[in-house]
Amino acid sequence: MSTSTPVLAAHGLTKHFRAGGGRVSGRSPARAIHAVDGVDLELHRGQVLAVVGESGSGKSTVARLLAGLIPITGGQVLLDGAEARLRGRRAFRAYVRRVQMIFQDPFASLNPVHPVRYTLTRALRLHRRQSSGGTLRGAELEAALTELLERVHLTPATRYVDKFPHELSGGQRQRIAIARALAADPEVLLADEPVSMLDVSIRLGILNLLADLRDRLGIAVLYITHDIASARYFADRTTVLYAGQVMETGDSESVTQEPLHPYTRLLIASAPDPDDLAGTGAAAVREQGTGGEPPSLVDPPPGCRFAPRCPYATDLCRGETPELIEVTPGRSAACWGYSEREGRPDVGRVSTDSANVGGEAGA
Amino acid sequence: MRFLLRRIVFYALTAWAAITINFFIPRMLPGDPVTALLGRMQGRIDSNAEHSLRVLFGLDQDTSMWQQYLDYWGLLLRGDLGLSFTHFPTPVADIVSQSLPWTVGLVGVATIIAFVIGSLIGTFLGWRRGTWADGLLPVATFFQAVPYFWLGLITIAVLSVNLGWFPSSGSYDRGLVPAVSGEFIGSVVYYGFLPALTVVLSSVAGWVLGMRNMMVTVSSEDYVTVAHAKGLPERQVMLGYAARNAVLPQVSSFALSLGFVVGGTLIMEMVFSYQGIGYTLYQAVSTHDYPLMQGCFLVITLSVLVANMVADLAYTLLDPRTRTEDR
Amino acid sequence: ACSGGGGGSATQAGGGQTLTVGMPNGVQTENHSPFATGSSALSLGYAFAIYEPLMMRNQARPSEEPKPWLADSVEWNEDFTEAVITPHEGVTWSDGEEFTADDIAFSIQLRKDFEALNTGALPYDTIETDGSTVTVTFTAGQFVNQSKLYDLVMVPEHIWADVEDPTTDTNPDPVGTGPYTLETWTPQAATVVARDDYWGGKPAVPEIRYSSYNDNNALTTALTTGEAQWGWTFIADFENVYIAQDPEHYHQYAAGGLGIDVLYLNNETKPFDDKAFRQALNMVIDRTELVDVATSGVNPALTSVTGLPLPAGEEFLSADYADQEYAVDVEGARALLEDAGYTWDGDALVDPDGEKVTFELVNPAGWNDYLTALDLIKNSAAELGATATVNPVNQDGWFADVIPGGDFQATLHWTDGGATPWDMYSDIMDGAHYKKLGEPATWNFGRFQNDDATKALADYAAAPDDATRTAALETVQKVFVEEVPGIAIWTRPATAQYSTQNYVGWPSEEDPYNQPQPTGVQAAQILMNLEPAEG
Amino acid sequence: MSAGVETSPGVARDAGPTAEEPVLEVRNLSVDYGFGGDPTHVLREVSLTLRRGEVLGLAGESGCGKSTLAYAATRLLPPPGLITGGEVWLRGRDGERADLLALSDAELRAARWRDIAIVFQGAMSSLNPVFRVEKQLIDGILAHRPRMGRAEARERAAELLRLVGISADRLRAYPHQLSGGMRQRVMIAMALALEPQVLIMDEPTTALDVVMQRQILEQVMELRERLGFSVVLITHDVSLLVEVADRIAVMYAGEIVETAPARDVYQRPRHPYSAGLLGSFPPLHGPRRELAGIPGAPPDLSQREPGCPFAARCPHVMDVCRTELPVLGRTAAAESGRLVACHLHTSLPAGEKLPDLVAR
Amino acid sequence: MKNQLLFLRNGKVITGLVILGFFTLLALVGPWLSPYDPNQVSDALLSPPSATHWLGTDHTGRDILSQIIVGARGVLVVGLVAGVSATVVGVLVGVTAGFVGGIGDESLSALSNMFLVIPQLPLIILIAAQLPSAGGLTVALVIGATGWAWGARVLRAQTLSLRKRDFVEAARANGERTWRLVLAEVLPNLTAVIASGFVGTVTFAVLSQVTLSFIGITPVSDWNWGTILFWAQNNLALQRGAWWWFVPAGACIALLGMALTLVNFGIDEIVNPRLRSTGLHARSLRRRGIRPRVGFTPVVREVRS
Ligand SMILES: Nc1ncnc2c1ncn2[C@@H]1O[C@H](COP(=O)(O)OP(=O)(O)OP(=O)(O)O)[C@@H](O)[C@H]1O
Ligand SMILES: Nc1ncnc2c1ncn2[C@@H]1O[C@H](COP(=O)(O)OP(=O)(O)OP(=O)(O)O)[C@@H](O)[C@H]1O
Ligand SMILES: [Mg+2]
Ligand SMILES: [Mg+2]
Repeated sequence: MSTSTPVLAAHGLTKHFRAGGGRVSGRSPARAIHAVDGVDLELHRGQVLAVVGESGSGKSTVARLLAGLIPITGGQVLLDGAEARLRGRRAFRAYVRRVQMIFQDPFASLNPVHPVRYTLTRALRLHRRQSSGGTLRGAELEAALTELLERVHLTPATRYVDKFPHELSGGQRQRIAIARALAADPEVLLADEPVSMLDVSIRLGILNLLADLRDRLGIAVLYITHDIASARYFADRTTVLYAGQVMETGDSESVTQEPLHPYTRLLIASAPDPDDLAGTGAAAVREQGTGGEPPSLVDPPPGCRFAPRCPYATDLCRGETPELIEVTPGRSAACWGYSEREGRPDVGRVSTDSANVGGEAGA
Repeated sequence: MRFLLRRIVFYALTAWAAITINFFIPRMLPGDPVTALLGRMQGRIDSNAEHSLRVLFGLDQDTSMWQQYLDYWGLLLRGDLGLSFTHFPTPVADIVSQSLPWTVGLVGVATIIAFVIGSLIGTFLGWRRGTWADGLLPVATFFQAVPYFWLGLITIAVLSVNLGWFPSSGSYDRGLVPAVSGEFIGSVVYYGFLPALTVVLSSVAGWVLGMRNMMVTVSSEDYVTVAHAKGLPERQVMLGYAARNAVLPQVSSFALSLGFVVGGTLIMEMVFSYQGIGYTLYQAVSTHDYPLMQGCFLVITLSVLVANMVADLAYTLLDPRTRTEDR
Repeated sequence: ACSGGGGGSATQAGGGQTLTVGMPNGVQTENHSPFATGSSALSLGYAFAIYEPLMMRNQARPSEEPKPWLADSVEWNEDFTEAVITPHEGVTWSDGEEFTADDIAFSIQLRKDFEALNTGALPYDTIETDGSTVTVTFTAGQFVNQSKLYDLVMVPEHIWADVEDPTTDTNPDPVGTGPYTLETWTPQAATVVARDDYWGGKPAVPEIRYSSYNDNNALTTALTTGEAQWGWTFIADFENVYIAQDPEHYHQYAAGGLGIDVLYLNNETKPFDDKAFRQALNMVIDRTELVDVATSGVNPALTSVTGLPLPAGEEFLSADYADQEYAVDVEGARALLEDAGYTWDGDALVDPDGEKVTFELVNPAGWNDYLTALDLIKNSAAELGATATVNPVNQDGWFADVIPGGDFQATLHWTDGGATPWDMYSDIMDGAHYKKLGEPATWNFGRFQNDDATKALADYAAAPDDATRTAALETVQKVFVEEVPGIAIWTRPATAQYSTQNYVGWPSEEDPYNQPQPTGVQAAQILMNLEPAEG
Repeated sequence: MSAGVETSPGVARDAGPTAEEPVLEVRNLSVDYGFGGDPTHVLREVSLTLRRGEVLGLAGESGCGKSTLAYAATRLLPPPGLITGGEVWLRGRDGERADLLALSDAELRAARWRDIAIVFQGAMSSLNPVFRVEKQLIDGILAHRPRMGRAEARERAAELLRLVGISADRLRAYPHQLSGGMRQRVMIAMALALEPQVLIMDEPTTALDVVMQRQILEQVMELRERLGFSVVLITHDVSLLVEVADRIAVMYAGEIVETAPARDVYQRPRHPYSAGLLGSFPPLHGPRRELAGIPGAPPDLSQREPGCPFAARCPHVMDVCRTELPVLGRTAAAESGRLVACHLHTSLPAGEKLPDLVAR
Repeated sequence: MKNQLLFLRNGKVITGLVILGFFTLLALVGPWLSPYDPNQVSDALLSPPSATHWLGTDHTGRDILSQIIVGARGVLVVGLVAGVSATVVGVLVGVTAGFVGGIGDESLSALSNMFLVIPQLPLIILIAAQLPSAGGLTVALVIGATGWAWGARVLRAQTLSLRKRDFVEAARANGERTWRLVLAEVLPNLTAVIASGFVGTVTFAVLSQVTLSFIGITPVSDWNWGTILFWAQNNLALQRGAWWWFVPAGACIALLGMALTLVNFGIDEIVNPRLRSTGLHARSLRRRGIRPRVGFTPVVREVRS
């Protein structure tokens, strides 16, 4: 594990939405959606952190909190170890210059009425200065534009600058969205499911591009997805989110190959796997017997939020919320099964990868 | 039921605003009922009598606007709308209650007929779009754009004066005294037919167009395709699935369009010499009969509000989503 | 009287047809008061079938002696400050009570006690009865106001004495001396039926329905289709629109009184502060064309240069002007202007100060005949080289600000009728009405000031003898003709349409026994004069 | 248009272990979008066979015409869709074969749902928001079994819900009161109401997360085993198909480029596009491998060029590919149950060793 | 933006635009085109259409064709001014409400709902009748001041959905200021909606103005088509059989209204692509005998040769 200060970190990040759309100035403050509850994250330069979890687990909310788009209910966001200042336009702009976000849906994140040139020019003018100090314009702007498009492999740039979003393919649009984020020369890219709306064949191009940016420019990337296989492939570390809480975190390979938390196991077992000739994945899911649905975020169950669906759950799980417990160096799980507590559940060692059963995970 | 509660607060607010606007508008602007009245009498009143009229109408005392406003509220709460200037000394409430039922009856029936017919035609056009039925659209737009009074007057000229099929004015045979008798009701229907027809003719097009558009949108919704896929009879798909959902926005705009409808009424009543509230308002406006003006406007607004509430209620019944909105 | 009864169908009672009277007065509210302006009784006119006046004037021939009606006679003293009224014998109220001198005294006392009821603004002093006659005194001579006393309708003391506030009472159960009693009332129509015990005999029309229409058009339609048989409304091109529908039965009769319509000229602002220009404009206006185009020939054209409508004003005509008639004389007018120092710049008239002559003609929008007339006057002015524009204004604004404040250059307005030309001339040019520009004036809107005329008008009203009056009127007419305080445009007749399909005996050109309108005290006389048509 | 059956190239009689008589046979189906002068030819003579009890996976990237195929086969394609040719033979429960495209409206309406039911791509929005679940379940049943009483139908509806693992008390719920997964299951229950021969599922789980997806698919497969219907499962998630489908048909640009048993497709894709597709998603397990991806973008369907639509992106492109449209046919090796539309394989002399396209 | 101009290919829209263009031309150069001064009285009283007076004359012999030509300006100017002012207010209120959300939204939408519920024509009459001189412009402003609510409501709903769109969020994440988000990101996406609201308001304004003129609430001195009808009605045109006095003006109003509605159709079709895709080729389909149907895709075998 790198010991350098993370460029962006979150401690105890919490976000509660008012229930019922929050538009009514109602007198029922108690009703809140606990979208994100005490999440810790660290983003390091030149590393990709994947956040996986099922729909509604709070992944996007985390990203938007980190991007400063919605106010934080609790916890801190640290930029270079110092508390990030988001209040005020100047501070906010200084912040977004370093932390940029890519939205999930390339079809929605570009304004259909503006050509590529407008979208990128705005980003450039907002964040870059001319060498002489003034607002970027003229030839210098043009050069920056070209350079930006080339960075996302949209060459020749002239073919794309004057196109409208609807004239571009999904992959091209997503590249424009990335280019916009890169215009600020950010140190952190928050990519909220950047490929989920894209086709399998295009996905790869975008992921490779992100990996390339990480490697070439040393950008820290937060990669949000619910496709756990792509997390394995692409991310250095992976954090598993469930119902707004971190369930497990560790390096991607071991999280995907030897999941510790029962939820991670469920997730991995559920993922379709063509190599799983024996159907062990399906069998595992059946064995886990985890019917049921994610918990209500308005009244989250006390204790471990996964307890209602967890086959191993004990009274301890149902009564007390587990902290993240470091199981092996660099790997932790929020499961009582890895604690020394009385009445802890026996989560055993369910591995879904027959080829990799030998890997050990200290219990 | 938060939804309804919110609506009720809104209605209360609107009612308050209407009442206040209603009070201030006529008073903030220049003009004087007595001179207007004298003018209307065109020499029948000696000009020396002007002063006596002022005394009569209580226009000579200088109470502050605020005091008048408070008094106004006090009276309103007691159901007292004041005395009409022009029909002095008849209470405004009497005039209003004499004319309101006619408007509500005629316009209500005509509007509902127009809504139903328009929605049915619109359903059909939307369902059969791309066929000859689309040819009806230009006709609809034309009728939508025809000035109401023009339509009314031409109808009178043709159906009433030339062909003599319908009476040209009045709300029932002038020889009859209102009573719950077949003869009287028949007469009301007979006299109301032409005005109702023109109201329907001129407003039906709007519903047709609105409903058609909604049908086009709704019939490409997945659940309509599913209904087809389920092999349901076409009529059931068209009415039960597509029209049933397409009518929802229509209902809410029906509520909001009532304001426009009432505007149309005013003209209709003028053209057909119908004894409704719209014409009374117009008369009051042209004679600066403040109390009557206020009374009419207030009652019209409140009726529209009530109709809105009814439509809202209907909407809530039709659309289960609103019922549980914030449960 | 509102017994409701059989509900009434179109034809009933004694075989006679129901007579439908139409009025364009819009929605009515139930109010049978003969006092309250705007009450349905007054507005539709059935008040005058129920209540009757003291004396019946012939408004078509104002100079005729009034006929006795509820009063056998009204005797005035020398200086017209006292009137002695003798009631007619044998008159009963519709509830059977007898009509007495006390009722007369009470009715007049009501007007004195309640200023609001005194719409004629008569300066009552004392009202006394000595059993058989009533003596009314006034604080000023009432020569010119005689007719206002005659027109007062009588109400029964035994009912109205108990009325708390006669100004607001709606008189739910009207009791009068007239030939009819109220049968039913609806917002659309009031129906009255004939009395059996009417003092003047049983009326020929068994039932009259007073129908209210929302506007002139609706009433016109009703009249042309025969739905209504009596009414009055301005029908443009009435020959074709109305009479041609049934030339045999449909008639329109315009009874010229002494009222006229006048183009008030603002005597205190340019260009009408110059007598020469007023005269010149007066000379170029084509009154025949005005009448033909603007009123469809309904209003009789004025011929006498005195502005007096003929024949009604025949006997008041000053000998000096007896034969002088209006004639269009553009050349003369131009010559007159030239003499007064006017010049022409091309076509445009330039006044002695070197300014082009322009003026604005205003009248309320929608006053169709007036506006059309203004348009024609504009054209006439153009013949002099003066540029006029017609500006229709808001009716209420016109009533409230334009007219009383004198905020106009020229505008059309009517004058009162009355039994003598005094009203007419006084309304146009009486210095007694003079107010500074901007202050509200009741008459003399043009701010005309001529001491001779003012004095002559005062003399006329107060004079004890005819000779003085004649002399005063001559002076007035002289000033009117020479100074042109305003331009008389046309007679303002009392017009009505009626159908002889069912009933005959209406006032007409041949038999001008009164003016023909259904709303007014003359109604009782007309109704009693009707007879079933033959066949 | 007699049923002179087995002439179509799409029908392989000698298919593998599940070989049985086909329940659904799509022959040369062509579909245009747009009525005007330049319609988009979305489907070009597509042929497909579905056998009894089989799960046929239809894969291909977004926009290649998978949904169009499903909708067109049942004539549910919304305007401006237009079927311009082909036949869709369906063998009903009674054993009668009928061409859905030639049926009258009434006959088609009767066949729908009874013999062929669809779960739509947007299953979330497939339920009418203003009706209770119960009504929507029942009216489909009653439309086809008019003699069934209401109470009986209600009984059946409750039973159906239980079948998909939802308690019967949710019958009285409105759709918006159900979670996405429940709605999906209600749709499936509805589709099974009349025990159809064929169930077409168009991306039934894309909107759901993997856990839910797994649950629902498990359930369908289990029901299929119990009730014996055939399934057409449409998705662009090949790894999912490989896992659940018996056979896979890979579509590209409005054409089927390869059909074969699922394992075969996965292990030995014969069409370069299939190979590219399989090389585009990372494996969750096993060794990390280099992912190849497919360069370029799919062709514009409204401006078709002659030749193979994949030619522009194909790493194995030959001259013939740019001029001649390959037809779906057996490979030179005559692999059982496999058809492919690629010059690489079809133009080879018989018996020649097929090039191995798998990057792994 | 070729796609946005696509609606020009629509026959309905073209018809609408042509009519609209014609009337606009009249409004611009009408006074020079008109054969007579519309106020010029002549001897030909109430004469039917003839070679000298193509649309006949009125009761004082004024040329009706000239009145209609000259009157076009009044109608269009009022429509335009009312449309513009109502649209401006509507956009301000609607977009603000939609964008700021919260209490601001609550009160603004309550306000616009209020204006929707209060009957508009009576309110306009009430106000117009009280103004000392209710000239065309005043009327236009009154109509504008009362007629913005519908547009505001629609815009609010649209803005509300746009505000949550990713591209607005994305621009915000990029550090754009709020006013720029509104002006550059949200507003351009509303053009079609605004345009359609504008056209709708113009229609309403034209009809209101004509109605007000007709009932004589506003001065009848400025010529517009309502004024012509006012004179016609007051002079019993219909009773006198003077159809030429009554029909052309009414038809012009209806035509103008129809043109506006047709144009609105086109705009609607941009806003709602579903309307477009079906409307566009309906005719070519009919020619080929195809009936597009919901739920039963047409099968046309012979098409592909
Ligand atoms: N603005 C908001 N107001 C109220 N609730 C919200 C809001 N945004 C998100 N939520 C709720 O917060 C929870 C987490 O949402 P979030 O979008 O972060 O999930 P996610 O993990 O990104 O899901 P997905 O994979 O579907 O994108 C959800 O239950 C959602 O309903
Ligand atoms: N209404 C339409 N007009 C024109 N082209 C259309 C229309 N609808 C769909 N298409 C085109 O038809 C092609 C096939 O669409 P279809 O929905 O069948 O694809 P799909 O394979 O189901 O994609 P997805 O995986 O995204 O659902 C696409 O290229 C699409 O652009
Ligand atoms: Mg998300
Ligand atoms: Mg699809």
